[in-house]
Amino acid sequence: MKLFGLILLIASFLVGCSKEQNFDERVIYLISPEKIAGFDPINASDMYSSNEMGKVYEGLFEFHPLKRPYELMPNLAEAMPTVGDDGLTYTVKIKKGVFFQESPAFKGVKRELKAEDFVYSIKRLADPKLMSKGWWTLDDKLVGLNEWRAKYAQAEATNYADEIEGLKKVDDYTIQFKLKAPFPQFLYALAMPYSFVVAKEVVDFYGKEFLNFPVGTGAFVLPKFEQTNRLVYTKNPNFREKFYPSEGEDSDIANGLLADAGKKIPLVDKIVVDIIVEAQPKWLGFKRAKNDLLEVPKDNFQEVIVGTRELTDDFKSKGIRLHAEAQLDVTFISLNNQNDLFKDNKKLRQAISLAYNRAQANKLFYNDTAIEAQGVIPPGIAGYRKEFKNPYTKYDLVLAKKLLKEAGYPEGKGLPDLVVETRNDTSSRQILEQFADNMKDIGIKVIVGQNTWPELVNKVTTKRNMMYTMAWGADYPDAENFLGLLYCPNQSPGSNGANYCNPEFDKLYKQAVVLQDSPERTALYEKINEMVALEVPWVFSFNRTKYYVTQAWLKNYKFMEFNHTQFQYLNVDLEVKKQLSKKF
Amino acid sequence: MTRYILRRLIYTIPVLLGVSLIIFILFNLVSGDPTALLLGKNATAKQMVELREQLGLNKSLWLQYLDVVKSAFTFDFGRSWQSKQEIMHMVKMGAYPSLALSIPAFTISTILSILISLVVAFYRGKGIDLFIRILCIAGMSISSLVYILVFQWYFGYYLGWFEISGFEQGFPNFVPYVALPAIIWIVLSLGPDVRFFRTIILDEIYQDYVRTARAKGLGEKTILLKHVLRNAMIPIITYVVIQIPFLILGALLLESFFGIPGLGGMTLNALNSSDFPVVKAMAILSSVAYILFGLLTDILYTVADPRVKLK
Amino acid sequence: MTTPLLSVKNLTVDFHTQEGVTRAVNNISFDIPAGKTVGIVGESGSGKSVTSLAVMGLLQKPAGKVESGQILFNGNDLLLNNEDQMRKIRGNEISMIFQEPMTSLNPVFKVGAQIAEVLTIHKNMNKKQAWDRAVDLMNQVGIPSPAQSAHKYPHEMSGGQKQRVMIAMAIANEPKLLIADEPTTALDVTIQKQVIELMMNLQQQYKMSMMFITHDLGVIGDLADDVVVMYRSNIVEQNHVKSIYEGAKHPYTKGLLACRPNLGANPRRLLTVSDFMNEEGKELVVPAERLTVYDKELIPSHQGEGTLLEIKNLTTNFPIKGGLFGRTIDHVHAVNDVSFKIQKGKTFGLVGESGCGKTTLGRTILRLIEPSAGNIIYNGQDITNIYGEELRLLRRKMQIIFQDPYSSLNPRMTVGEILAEPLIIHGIGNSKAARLDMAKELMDKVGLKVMHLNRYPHEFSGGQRQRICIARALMLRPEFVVCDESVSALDVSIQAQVLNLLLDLQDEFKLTYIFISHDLSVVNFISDEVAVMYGGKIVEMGAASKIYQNPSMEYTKSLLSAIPKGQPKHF
Amino acid sequence: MKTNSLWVDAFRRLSRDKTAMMSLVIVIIFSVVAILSWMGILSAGWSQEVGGSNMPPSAEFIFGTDLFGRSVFDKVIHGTQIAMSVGLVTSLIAIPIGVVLGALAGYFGGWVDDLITWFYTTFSSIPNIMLLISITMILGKGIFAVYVALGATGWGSLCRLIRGEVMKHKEREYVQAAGAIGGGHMRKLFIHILPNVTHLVIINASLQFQTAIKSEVILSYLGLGVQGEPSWGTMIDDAKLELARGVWWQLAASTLAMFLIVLAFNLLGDALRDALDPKLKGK
Repeated sequence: MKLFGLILLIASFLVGCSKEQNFDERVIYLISPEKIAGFDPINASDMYSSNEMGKVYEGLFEFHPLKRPYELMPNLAEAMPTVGDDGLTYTVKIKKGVFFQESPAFKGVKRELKAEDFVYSIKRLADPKLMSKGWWTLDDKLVGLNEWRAKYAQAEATNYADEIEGLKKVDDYTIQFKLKAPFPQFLYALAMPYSFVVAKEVVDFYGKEFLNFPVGTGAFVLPKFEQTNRLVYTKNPNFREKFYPSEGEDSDIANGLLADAGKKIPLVDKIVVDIIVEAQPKWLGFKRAKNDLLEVPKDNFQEVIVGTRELTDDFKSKGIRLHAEAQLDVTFISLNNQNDLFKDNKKLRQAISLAYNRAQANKLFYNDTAIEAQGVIPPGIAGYRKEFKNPYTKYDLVLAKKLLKEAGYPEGKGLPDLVVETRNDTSSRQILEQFADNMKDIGIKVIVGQNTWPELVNKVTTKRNMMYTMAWGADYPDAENFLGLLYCPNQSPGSNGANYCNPEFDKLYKQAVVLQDSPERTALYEKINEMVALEVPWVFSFNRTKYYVTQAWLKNYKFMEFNHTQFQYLNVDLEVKKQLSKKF
Repeated sequence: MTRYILRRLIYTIPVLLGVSLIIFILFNLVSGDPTALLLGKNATAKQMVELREQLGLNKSLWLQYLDVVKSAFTFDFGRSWQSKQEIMHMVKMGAYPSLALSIPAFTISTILSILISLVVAFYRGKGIDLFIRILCIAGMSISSLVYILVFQWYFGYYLGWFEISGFEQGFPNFVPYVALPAIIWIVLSLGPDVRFFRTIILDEIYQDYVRTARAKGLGEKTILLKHVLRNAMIPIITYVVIQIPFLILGALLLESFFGIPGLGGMTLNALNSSDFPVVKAMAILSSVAYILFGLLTDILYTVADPRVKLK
Repeated sequence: MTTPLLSVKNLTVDFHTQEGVTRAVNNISFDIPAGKTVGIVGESGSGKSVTSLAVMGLLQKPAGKVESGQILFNGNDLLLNNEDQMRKIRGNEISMIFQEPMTSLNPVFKVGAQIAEVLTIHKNMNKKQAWDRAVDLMNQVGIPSPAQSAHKYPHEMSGGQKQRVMIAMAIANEPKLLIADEPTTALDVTIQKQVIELMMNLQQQYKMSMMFITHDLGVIGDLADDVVVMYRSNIVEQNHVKSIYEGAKHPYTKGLLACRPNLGANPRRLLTVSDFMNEEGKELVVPAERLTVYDKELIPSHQGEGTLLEIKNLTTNFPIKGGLFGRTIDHVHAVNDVSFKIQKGKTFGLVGESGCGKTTLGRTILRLIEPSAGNIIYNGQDITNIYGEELRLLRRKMQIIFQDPYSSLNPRMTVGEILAEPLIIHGIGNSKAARLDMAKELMDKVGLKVMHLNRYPHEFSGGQRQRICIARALMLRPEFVVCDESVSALDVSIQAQVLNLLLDLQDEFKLTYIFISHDLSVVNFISDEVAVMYGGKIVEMGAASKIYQNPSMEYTKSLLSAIPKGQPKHF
Repeated sequence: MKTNSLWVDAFRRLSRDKTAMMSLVIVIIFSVVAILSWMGILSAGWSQEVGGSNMPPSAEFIFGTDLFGRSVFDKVIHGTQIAMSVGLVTSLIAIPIGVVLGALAGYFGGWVDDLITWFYTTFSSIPNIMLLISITMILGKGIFAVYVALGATGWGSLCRLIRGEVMKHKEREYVQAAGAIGGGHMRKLFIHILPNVTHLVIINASLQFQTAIKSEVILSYLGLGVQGEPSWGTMIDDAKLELARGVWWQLAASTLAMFLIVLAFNLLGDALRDALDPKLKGK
């Protein structure tokens, strides 16, 4: 009886607690599926913290929210930079009259953005004391920066007053970068959150607590990061004159994405971000209209989608829209190419690849929505050729067995058990269980090793692995970001975890990466990609597709791979929300 | 008494040394090199070397252990390697949701279990006693994970009665979020608690003084609620209080399933990302709590049992 | 004749357990007239306590069940009352005192509150009134400074005081009937006497009837009007106390009266129930020579043959820990500067009340507890500081028999294993069979059936277990045995048998005993020399007959005067 | 002459207890299944694809099939093998440690006691989950790590229990008597005292066994469990993703199997306590 009474009490309390909807304020409700560590741009290494930082901080350049393929446009920069004849000197003019958000660090003075703030911010990225996760973007790129970093590596404190030749303010509104060697991806690096601009006074004022007090120039304000599960951003009242773009792709007009063209942004009053890690609650929240944008959890796929592109009627009736986009990523099972088994045994690698039933995996784990990867470069990035079909990524057990025999292990005889390392979550385990199952068919025994993330990272960086699984997402839309994964000098502990070394590949790679974007470079990328694909340094798995659903009232959303600057353009249609809210 | 407390507090020293040692050894064996992880997917070898030095991982093991010991006694745990946040602040932030879940759940489940076991003891040997005993044992025989999965799916997802995940600061905002995990918590603890309390109470019921109380003409209910319960409180206090330090760590599984940003999740996260300063802090804080609550148990004894004198 | 206050008619009680049904009380009938005391006597398991619990309606449910009969209280059958009605009677019209004062009080409540509680339940008193009355009652039962003592918790009181609190609680509502279930058995002899006197006074004062349950006929004599003797669930005899003492009819009663040693002269071997009655309950004729009283001094085997053991200034301390790090800050002198000698072949009796240090002394002599100072000289050898092998060899000569026959045998070993173990330790006997033969021989000697060799201790009665303990002690053929309260836990009739056995063995094996006991009459019976211990010291020592007849110390006198005379005095 | 040791008595009492006997039968059945599975007689084909993906229970597959079309029934059988071995080996590790340390501490007291008390206080003051995770990480994943981790963290309470009991028994007269006849420390401790606390060990073992089985599930959820073969833990863990899709049979089957064996051990533990603990005799 008592227990029952208690339950009643709790239940009644819950009913009393459910919140009333407010239709006067323009609020966007978003989800972040991972915890946010802090708001220091130089540590914005993952997509989710980048997304949060992008609401408060800004950089010199940003990706155009509508144009595809992805195209950079000036943000805090006045225009795209002028590049010197040597191709090494970049001069950037910045906008005038841009102010930082209010902060006690400025002692009541309106603080204007100056060129030296960029110099300071990029020096922070290089500061050896701060150990930024983004240092690689400028490592060995700017003249004098590495030397400056090395100079203070052992010192007590870093001196920011030193002049650096490759990183100079010309005047208050002009910055000049000088590269050591041609680096065509440089502007991408400047568009990444790592080089978002911060103010020295704020950093000094808060010291180590700086990461909880974001003060940027961006469209939204978050006075203090409380490390809770909910972040509430409010519109920056002093935001500069920045307008919604008026050009895009052809389809954008039909999709209503240009309805707000030319309006001053931001278009909403508030953005609320809830941090929810588990899939089910997020999904339920979306179905109850508690959030406006969500990636469809794979387990709820059937509930939402008919075929591959069509929403179910239930969802359609609520005005919900589906955004299905191929991601710029590749998943693979890396083979340790320095392991004696795989090193000089291309046929073994090929046999394993051929025995992997990708169609089955696609069905079981990706609802048939992923694309079977043919090589290193994913679709959507120059260097990927749709026509190219890798002969070793088909499912062909006969050929696999034949190659295995030629590799010296007929029916797997003589081959030791292969251990494939992965993370310790359920999906990773299941994916590899299926892989192991496939390998059994040609007589190879595969053991699945589950690891915590640090363990896996250690096994990779110290080369103590036979195989491991990994997914690589693009940092910027350039094939260099992918091909580098197989470049010999990048081998572990670098990003070439497969420890693949192929002199011919390395030679071509070095040629390609210094070229500016051009048909010639694309051709070279294609050549490298297809060459290395046949070598099977990895078992290529998939290029995944992401499915997002948005509520009817969320306006101006278009899928973006590099979406940290996207949120300032979003809008909400309160009328629609009010009408539809009855349906939820 | 003061002397006893003082002595017990001094006893924390060897225990903390032991805890630091175990944690240090385990961690050194476990984690290997955390730098690759901390620097992200594009880390360079050089940067890893630099970071190792900065984190003090180049020092001799002995000096590294001394650092651990130092932080164990100063409670200065520094900053998390992962989030760079100050650890004591993280602990404070995590303690709120953890306690928001664990305190009500623990209190309710303890009181409820005592009530039920009193009822069961009153009807000992009768049908209801047998029924509840079997219910308890059956309840204990199902994995806690199954409860979480099924309750979350059925009450949260299928019926939609509760928030499935998340947390909001402040009462009563958090209530909808902690309600379901708290109910699961209560269901999970009722079985073992009732069983334990029942045994304790029955042990007391057969004592001589209960016979005296009956001979006085006291009613069975008075005997149970006054004489027996008061004596049974002594073992019950031990059982209950000793759980408290682990409450502070939160209910790890519940927190992770219900997205409650508590200390349990924080610890698990730290373990999963080799965030040694956080692991160290949590181990040391919880062992200090363990010792302090052990001391509290002893002090409560003297309140519950006049025979106990602390010397 | 008026109706008796309590009248038990044809009462039969059974216990239903998993093992089957046991009859605890078989068709008994007796009366307790108003204002009189009826003693119920019997050995443990005879059904006397069950009878009292049946009267109180406190039989353990659901096992204990009244099968038939009536319990008329003031003419009403208590067995027909429901629980509520019984509750109004309990503690009000009938109250009860239990054997164990240590556990019968609730340890977590103040004694004043526990007394007051019985008043608030039955007398509608408020807390204040009840408390005041409780203090008053405590004064009546002779608890010093009652107003302060009422605030004490049970553990802060001595055993005697606790029993007084129990009495205060029982008489609080001036009950018509007071049931006392062995109220003095757990108490020291001097306290025992005071408590009995108190109860007698209170009975007079409040004109209560009393049902006094005991295993010791000696206690009954002083206070009972009538006696009911119970044996194996039946009443075998009931009569006025005088008639019982002067002309017991049933052989069991005769045996009970005869088996208790008195302070004067005793037969050479004590008479036991089995002298009067065989297993089937048939009366036997006691041979005349068994009744002959003898004078110890004249028996040749008890002549001294030189000193076997000499104790010089022996002191045993127990440390008191304290301070921040649990250092020893002080000592309790459990044994304080004790010296004496024991002659070969003699029995040295050690008497004193609990806590006087006699047990510690016995164990120190055997080096089971380390002495703090002084010397133990055994057969001319100083054994105070020997260790290891030497000490182990000494164990063959010195043995001990403990008090509690239940806890001194390892419950997981058979009798054979228990008896063979000393031989194994000392490498005696070259085969298992040889050792078992030796065990069998001794089992026969101590009066155990040889075929019980493979039985476990729990399958034996208390007396038989004590025989096992004796046999174990004698397996190594020692010269010297410490009997530490070895008969105290036994019923009087069994006690007599074991005492006889010890004497028989002493004659046969030429043993020297230290006999430790709180029971002066037993010590008197068995010892040649007696030492009285008090507060860790020997206060008086000398030949048994001298001490008992002419005690010189006040303490010894009070001890002696406290012994129940075993004779009804008020008639 | 029929004689009854306390053990025989206890067993007789136990054999009269119907629930205890039922539990014992369940334990025996599970053990036999585990052994047969270990010998490869049962469930050898758990890894075979026998039907479609996620087929609900039917006459052909009484517990349905899993994501890969494997028979859930076979997986449950194989899981029985894992669970029973985890229970057994864990107990075999934890119980000797707990008994020996507890006995030494309780018997010798003094600095030995101080040291051992310090050791288990230190151990038990660190949250179990930290130790479990660390140990499994050190040993690498797999069933061996599960054994060691659960074994190494499971001895604390038994150690404390045995320590207390041995302390009590040390003062008993039968131990004094053993000393009086010349028995040394080892004889007193191992021949006299330990057999008298064995019943506690047996009761504790039945609890240890089922705790280990339950812990395996938690470890599997954390990805630290058995690798490469099905256990009840991994099956329940799978259900986390499957339940939303309406795939309930894998969860139900493994939960049912676990429920039966843990229930049996719980009931058996209770019955053993009643039968073996003399303190509760007659209650």
